[in-house]
Amino acid sequence: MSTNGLGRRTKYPAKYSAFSLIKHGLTKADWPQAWRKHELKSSYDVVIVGAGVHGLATAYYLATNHGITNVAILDKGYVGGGGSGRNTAIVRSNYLTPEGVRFYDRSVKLYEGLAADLNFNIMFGQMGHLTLAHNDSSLRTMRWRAEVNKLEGIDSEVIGPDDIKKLVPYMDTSENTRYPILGALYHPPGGTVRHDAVNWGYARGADVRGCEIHQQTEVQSIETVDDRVVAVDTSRGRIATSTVVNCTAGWASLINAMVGLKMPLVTHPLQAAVTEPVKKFLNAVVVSGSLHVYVSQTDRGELVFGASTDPYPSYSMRGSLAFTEELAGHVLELMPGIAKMRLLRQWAGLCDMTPDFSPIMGITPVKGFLVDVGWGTYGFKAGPVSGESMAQLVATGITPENIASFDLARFPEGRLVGEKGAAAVGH
Amino acid sequence: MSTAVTTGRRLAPQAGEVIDRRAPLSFRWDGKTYTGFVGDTIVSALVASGVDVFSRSFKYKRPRGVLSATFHDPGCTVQVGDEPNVRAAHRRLAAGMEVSPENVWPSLKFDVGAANQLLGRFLSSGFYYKTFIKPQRLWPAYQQILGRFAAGGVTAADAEHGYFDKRYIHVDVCVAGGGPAGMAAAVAAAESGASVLLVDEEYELGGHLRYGGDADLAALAELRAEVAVHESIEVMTNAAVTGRYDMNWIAVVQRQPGISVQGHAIHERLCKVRAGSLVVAAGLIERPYVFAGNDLPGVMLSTAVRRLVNLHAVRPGDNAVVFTANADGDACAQDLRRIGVGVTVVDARTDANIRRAEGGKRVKTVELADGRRVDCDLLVTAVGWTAATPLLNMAGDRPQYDATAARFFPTDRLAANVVVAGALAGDGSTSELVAHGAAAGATAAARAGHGSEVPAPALARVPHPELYRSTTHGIVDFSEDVSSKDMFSAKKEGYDSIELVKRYTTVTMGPSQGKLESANAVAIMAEAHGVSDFNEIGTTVWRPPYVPITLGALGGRGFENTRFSPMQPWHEQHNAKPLVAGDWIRPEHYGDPAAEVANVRRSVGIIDVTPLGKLDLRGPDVPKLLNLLYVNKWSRLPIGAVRYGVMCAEDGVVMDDGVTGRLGENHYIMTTTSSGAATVWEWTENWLQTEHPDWQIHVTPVTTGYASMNVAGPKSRELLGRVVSGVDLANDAFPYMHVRTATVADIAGCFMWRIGFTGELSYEIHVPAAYGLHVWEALFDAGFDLGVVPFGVEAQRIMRLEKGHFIVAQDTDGLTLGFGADLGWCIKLDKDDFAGKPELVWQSRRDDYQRLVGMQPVDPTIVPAEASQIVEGTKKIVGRVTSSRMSPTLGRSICLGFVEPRLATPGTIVTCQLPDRRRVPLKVIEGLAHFDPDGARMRI
Amino acid sequence: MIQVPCPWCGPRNSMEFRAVGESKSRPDVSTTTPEQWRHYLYTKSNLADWVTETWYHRAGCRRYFAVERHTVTNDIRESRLPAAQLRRQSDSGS
Amino acid sequence: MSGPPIAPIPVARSPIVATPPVEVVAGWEVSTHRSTAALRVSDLTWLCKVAVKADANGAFTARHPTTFGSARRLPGDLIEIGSDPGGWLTIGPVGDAAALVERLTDEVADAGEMVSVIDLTHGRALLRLTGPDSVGALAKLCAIDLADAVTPNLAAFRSSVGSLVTDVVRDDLVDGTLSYLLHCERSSGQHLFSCLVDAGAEYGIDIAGPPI
Repeated sequence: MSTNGLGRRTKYPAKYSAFSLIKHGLTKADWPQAWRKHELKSSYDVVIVGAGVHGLATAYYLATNHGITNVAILDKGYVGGGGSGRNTAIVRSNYLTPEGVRFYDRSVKLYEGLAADLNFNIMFGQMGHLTLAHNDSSLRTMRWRAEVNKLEGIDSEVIGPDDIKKLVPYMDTSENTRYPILGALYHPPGGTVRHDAVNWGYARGADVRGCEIHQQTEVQSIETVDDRVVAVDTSRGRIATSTVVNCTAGWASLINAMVGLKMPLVTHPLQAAVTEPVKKFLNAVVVSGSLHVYVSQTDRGELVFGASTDPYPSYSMRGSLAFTEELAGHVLELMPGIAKMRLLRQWAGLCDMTPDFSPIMGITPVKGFLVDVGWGTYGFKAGPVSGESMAQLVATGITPENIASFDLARFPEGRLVGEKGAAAVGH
Repeated sequence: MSTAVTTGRRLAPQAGEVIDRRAPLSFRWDGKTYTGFVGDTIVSALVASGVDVFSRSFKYKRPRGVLSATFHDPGCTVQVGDEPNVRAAHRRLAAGMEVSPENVWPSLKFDVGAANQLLGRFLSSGFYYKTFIKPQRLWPAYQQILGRFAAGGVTAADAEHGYFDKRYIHVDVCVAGGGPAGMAAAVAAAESGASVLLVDEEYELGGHLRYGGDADLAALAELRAEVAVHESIEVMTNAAVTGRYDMNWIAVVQRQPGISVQGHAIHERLCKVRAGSLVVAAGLIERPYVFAGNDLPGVMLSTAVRRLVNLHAVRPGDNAVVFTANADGDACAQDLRRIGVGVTVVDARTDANIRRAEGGKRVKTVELADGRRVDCDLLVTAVGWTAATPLLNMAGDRPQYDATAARFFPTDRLAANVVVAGALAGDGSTSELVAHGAAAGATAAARAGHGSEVPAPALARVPHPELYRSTTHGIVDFSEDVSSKDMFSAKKEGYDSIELVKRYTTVTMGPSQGKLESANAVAIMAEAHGVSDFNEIGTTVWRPPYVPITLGALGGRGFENTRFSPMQPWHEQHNAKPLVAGDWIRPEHYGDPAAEVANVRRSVGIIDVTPLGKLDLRGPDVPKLLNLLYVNKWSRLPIGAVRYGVMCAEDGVVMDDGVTGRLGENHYIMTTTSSGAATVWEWTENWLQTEHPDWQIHVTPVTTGYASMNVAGPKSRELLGRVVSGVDLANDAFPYMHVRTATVADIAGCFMWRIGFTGELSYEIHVPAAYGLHVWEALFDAGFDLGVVPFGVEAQRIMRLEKGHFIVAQDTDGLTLGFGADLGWCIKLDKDDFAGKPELVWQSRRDDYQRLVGMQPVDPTIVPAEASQIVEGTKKIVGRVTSSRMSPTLGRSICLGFVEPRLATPGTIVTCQLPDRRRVPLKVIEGLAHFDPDGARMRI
Repeated sequence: MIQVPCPWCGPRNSMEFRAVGESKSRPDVSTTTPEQWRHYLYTKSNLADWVTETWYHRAGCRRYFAVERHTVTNDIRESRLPAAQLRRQSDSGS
Repeated sequence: MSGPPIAPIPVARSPIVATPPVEVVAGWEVSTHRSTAALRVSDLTWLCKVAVKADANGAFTARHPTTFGSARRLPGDLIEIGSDPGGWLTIGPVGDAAALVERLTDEVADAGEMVSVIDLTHGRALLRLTGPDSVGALAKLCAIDLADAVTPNLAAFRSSVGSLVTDVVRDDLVDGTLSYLLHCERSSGQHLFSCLVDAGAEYGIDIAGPPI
C-alpha cells in the first residue's frame, strides 16, 4: 500500500521549497494558513480525539491511503500541545521483540520519507543512537536486542568502550567510575526529528485533504447505544458519529471512562529539560538505562535531556526539582566536562504506561470506540506507523497484522508483550 | 549629588557607586588586555574602556551591545575560560579573567554571518521547515551547516569539573527579591519571630534603590541596617530563587558564594529550601520597545543607563535621545544631564514617539514619529515594565493584564503559602512599597505560624501609556532574533495561539526565557489578532528554572552508595578484579577463573558471598509466611534443616530464590539473591502488614550482620574440621541441606549450612561480620596445605552452569512463569494459597510456553554469546541462549537457554545464530545439569 | 518535592517513599477466574481525582499505609494505616 | 606453611578503614587518633547494639516507655532508641551485647508476649558527629529539619543521609556540645563515613578515634 499515492496528487496551496521561500521573500507575499479553522459540523464519519502526532497521522492516512476525509480531529488545547510537543523526539527501531522491531522499523521508514510526503521539513537527523550498558546484565539485554534486530534486518550492534569513545569523545569511558561503561547497543539509523514539524506537517497534510482540525474543542462525553458509539458531546456542540478513535495518551483513561472502559493504564509524568546552547559537540543520541537518562544535542546547540517517568502517578505537569538533580548528576557521571553548562528550562508531559511497555491498539468491547493508547514514553517515534495502522483498521474494519499483538484482550488472556526487558528508560 | 567631571568614559567618584577605585583589575577580552575595578561587571569595565559590541545576534548576526545591563541582558553573553554563556552584564570582574565573545565566528568585527542580514527577508521564522526538503539525501549536509549557526559558547571534554555543592534549608519565610519591599518583608517576618531567608539576584541588597538618587540611597541604608540587626534573617546575594515547586519546595542557586572548601572555591551551590511561606518580591523588569533598529548597540533601557552611570560610574554615551513614558525615564535623563551628556527628551506622555533608529555598529540617528531626525550615540527607552511573575506562575497563578497600568498583575488564584510584595502588586513611593512589603512579610510569617496577618495597604495602579511597538517592525526576542514581523506572519500562517507562535518562531525560548520579551510578545499577538484585551491572548506558561542553573550545582557532590563486605581489604590485597553488582563491589575473579573452578573441583576454594540477602524470621507463624511466599511447601521443615525455595510474583513470574533454614523452634533464616534482598524484604513486609497483620512474625534483615563465605570442594570438610568446633561434620551427623550453629576460628555465634550451588561438597558459613576478615584469613591459613584458594563470582557462575542451576533474571526474564523455568518439581499447586498461585495453576494446564533447557554446542569449542538467538528458517526465533560458558571441568562449551516446547526434548538439535551471523547446531541435553546430574559430589 | 504525611514519622519528602499503587483487594485464589485475577493484576482506575493508594516508607519506618491523594494537584488529604491493620485494631477493640 | 595451622587471635573490625594510629582495644581494631577540631567524626561501630521487637501495646512497651522517634539515656551507659513502631534499639558499651540480650529477653519472658531480641552489633556501622557545625554538615546530606524545635536533644529519626537510609539520634555531649549518632547497614558504613567527611570539609572536620 502506498503511503503517499493520493498524497502526491494533492496540491498544496503553497508548496514549500527553496524556490517558494525566495519568491515569498521577494514578493513579501503571505504564506497561506498551514491548517484552517472550521465550524463544527453536526456529524463526521470519524472523530479522532487528540490532535497529537497519533491523531493527526491517523487522519492523514485515512485521507491519503483510504480517501476517507469526513474526519474531525478534536483537541481541548492546540495542535501538538500534549506529549507530541513535549517529548525528546527520538526515533529508533532497536526494540527487543520481533513484533516491536518490525512495528518501529516501519515507523522509521515512514519518517525517512516523511519530509517529502508532507512537503514539510521534519529535520530527521539520523546521527545514531547509543544505549549504554553499565553491568553485565544490561550488556546481555543489549546483545539480546542486537541479535533480534539483526534477524529483522535492523542495523544494530553491541560495541565496546573504545568505539563509544570515538562516537562520543566527551564520554568518560574509564574503568574506575561508579558506573563503568562496559559497552553499548549502537543503532546507526536512530536519531531525532523536530517534533513540532511532524505535528504541523501532518496537520497541514490532513487539512489540505479535507480533514477538519478543531482546536480548543474538549470532548465532554461520548454517547453509546447498546455498547455502540453514536455521538460525541464537545464544548462546542454535539457530533453524531459511529467511530471514535482515542489518541489522547496521558489522558486516555479519562476518555475511556466516558464509554465505561477501564484499562491497564497508569498516567505518569515524564519530564524533560534543555540546557543553554553551546557549540555542537555531541553527535549521537546517548541513552543510559541504569542511569535513567537520555541526551541529544539539537541543531540550535541545546542539550535535550529526558529521564524515566516520575515515581508516582499524576496528571500534574508542573515538573520537579528532584528530576533535574538526578538528571544532572547522572549526565555528569557520563560527561564530567559539561558541569558548567546551564539548565535552561524543564517541562513535563503525561505518559499512559502499560504493564508490558507496549501500546494498546485496536478494537474495544464498545463498538466503534477504537483505542491507540498505552504509548508510555515511546509514543512519538511510533506516530506515523500507528496512524497508518489505525487508519487501515478504521477503513477496513480489520485489525492489521502489525498491531494484532497490541490488542486489549492480551491482558485478560495473559498474553503480555515481552518488551519489558528493553523498556525502563530506553528512549 | 555633586556634578561629576568625566575622564574618558569613567566618571569621577560618586555616591552609591559599587566600584573600588583603589583595586584595579586587569583582564583580557577578545585577545586584548583591559582594566577595570573591583565591583565592575565585565560589561561595565568594557564599556568604560569604550567597547560597544559584545556579541552577534543568533540568526542575522547583527552586532549587539548593552540593552538591560542585567543578568538577562541578551547581547552580553560571553565565554569566561572554560565556562560558556557567562552573563557579562552581571558577572563581576576578577583578576586575570580570560573573556572572549561568542557567536562571532570568525571574529567580532568581521563577520561573514552578517551576510544573513541581506538574506533576512528569506530567513523568516520557520524557514527551515519549508526548505531542504528535497533531495532527502542532502539533508544531513544542510544540517551540518545549520549546526554551525548554533549559538552559545564552547565546552571541552576535559574541562575541569569545578566544585559544586548543595544544602537543605528549612525556614518559616523565604523572600524572593531584596528590593525595598523584600527587605521590609524580611524584617517584618523576623520581627514576628519567623526564621527568614532573603534572596537577591544582585550582589547587594536594594533593588532599584541602589541606582537611584540621594533619597533612595538614604532609604536603602536604613533598610540594610534593619536587615543586618536581625540574626534570624539569612541573606543570600548573587543568588536566585530558580523554582517554586509543590508544597513550597524552593530551589535557590547561590552563584560563586565565596566559600572555599579545601582550596576549591564553590562555583555554584543549590539550596533546597522547605519554606512555610514564600514572599515574592521580584519587582519589575524594564521592557524594551519594538521598533526598527531597536537592537542596535547604543539603544538601551533607562535602567541599564542608570546602572552603568550610578553603580559603575560609566558614561554610556555623549549624545542621548531619551524616549520616556515614566518617572524612571525622566530620572535617567536627569542622570545623563548630571554627567554632562547631551539629552533630547521624547516624551511619550505628550504622544511624541520614535519611529526607527539607524546606525551600523552603533546607533547614529533616531527618526521620530513626527519625521524629525536626531543624531545621537545613545537611545534610551523607558516604555514600561514586565512584572516578574514566573514564581507566581509556578505557584498556580495566571497573572491578568491591566491596560491602565500597562502591565500584568497577580490574581487571587495564588497558593495560600505564597504572598506577593511590592511593585508586583502595584505602584508606590519607596515608603509605600516598604509598607506593603512589611505587611506581606507579617502575613507570610503568620501563615508559617508566627504572629498574625496584616492586611496589605493597597498599592495604586498608576496609569501608564501602553507602549509596545512603534509603527515599524523590530526585534521582539533579542536572544532568538525574532521580529514582530516574524510573529505577524506566523499568526497569518495559522500558528495563532501564543503557544503555537512561541514554538513556531521560538520567541521567548532563548536564554532570557521571556524575561524581557514576553509582554511584548503578547502585545504583538494581540495586535496581530486585532484584540485590545491581552488577556484574550493569555501568556505562555513560565517554567523553572527562573534563571539558568549549572548542571554541576544540580548534580551536587554525587553521593552514590557503595557497599563492601568485611573481606574487601583482603580482596584488594589479592588483586581481585572488582565487579560492580548493584550497590556492591565484589571480586569477579583473582586472575584466572578457570583455574579457580578446577581448584574447587579438585580440592577446596572459598568465595565471599556476603551480599546474599538474609532475613531473620521469628515467631510461631513463620511457616505460614514461607508457604505464602514460596511456591513449595514449608509446613514440616525440621529444626536443623534447610530447604531451597522459589518465589513468584502475583503474576506467576519467577521473582527470587534461595534457601531458608530452621535454626530453632520459632527461628528461621531466609537467604535471597543479593540483588533481590531489598525487594524480598519489602514484599514480605507487604504481606505481613497489609494482608496478615494478625500473624505473629518478626522480620529483621541481617544481610550484613554476617560475613558469608562458601567453602566448596571435596576437601572442604577437612578444612573446616581444623577450624570448626562444636559441630560434628561427619556426613551422617551433618548431612546435605542441613544447618548447624558453630564456633569457627574461635568465633561463636556462626551458623553454617551445607548446600551445593557449585555442585561440590560445600558449607556456607555465616560469621558475625566484624570477625569476617579474621575467619576468612583463618580459613586460608588452616587450608594452606590443602591448596585452598579464593574464587570469584565468575568461577561460581561457571560451576553453577555446569550444574545447571539457573540464575533469576538471567535464565529467566520478566515474563517467565514458574513452569517455564523447569520448576514443576517444586511448585505445589495443592497448597491453599501462595503468591502467584492462580497464574501457575492456569499455566500448568497449558503447553505453549518456552522451556528452560540445558544445551551443548555440537562443536565443543564454540561458546555462543549469551542472548544469541535460537532460530528456524531465515528469521524465525524459537528460543535463545541465556547462559553460556566454556566448562573447564568438561573441556567443552555448555549453555542454558529457552526453546519452544516442541524443541525441548533431549537430543533435539537446534540452530543458534551467533553475533557474527554464523549458525551453529546445539544439542538439547537431558535436564539442566551438564555435570554430576544426580548430585553425588554434594552428598559425599 | 511533595511531602507525604507518614502516619508514623510525620511529613517527609516523597523521595523517602515508594508509591505502591491503587489500593486493591486480592481475589480469593481458590475461586478467582482469569478475568478477575488479571483485572486485579493489571487494570487501573487511573482517575484524575482523589484516589486511595498504598505507599511504603522505605527510608523511614518501613510501614505500608493508605494515602488519599489528588492526582492533579498532588495534594494529600489523609494518610492512615492499611485497611487490614485498621480492621484488626477495631476487632481487638470490640 | 605445613603441619598444624596456628589460628590467629580473633580481631573484630569496623567496616570503616581506621585512621592511624591503630590499636586493638577490647578485641577491636580502633583508631587512637585524637582531635581537638571543632567538628569531629568518630567511628563507634564497636559499641554493642541490640534490637527488640515487641507488641506496641504489650508488656515490654510498658517497661520501656521510650517512644518511637525519641531516645533515652539509661544507667550503665545505655541509650535506648525508639527506632521503629514496636521496635527499639539499645546502644551500650563495647562487649556487653550478650548480657544485654539476655537481660532484655528475660525481662518479659513470663509475660506470654512475643518479643524478639536480636544482637545487631555486627549488622550496623555507628558514627558520632560532634560540634556546633554538625548541623551545617548534616544539612548537606539530610533533608530533615535539624532545628531544636523540630529535632531537640534525644530526638531520633530514620531518613536518607547521603542517599543512604540512616538512623540518626541527636545525643548532645554532657557539656551541651551538639552531637549526633548515625548508624546504617554495616556494608555502607564506609560510604556514610565518606559522606560526612566530605560534607564536613567546609567546616574543617577532623577524624577522631572512639573515646577509650
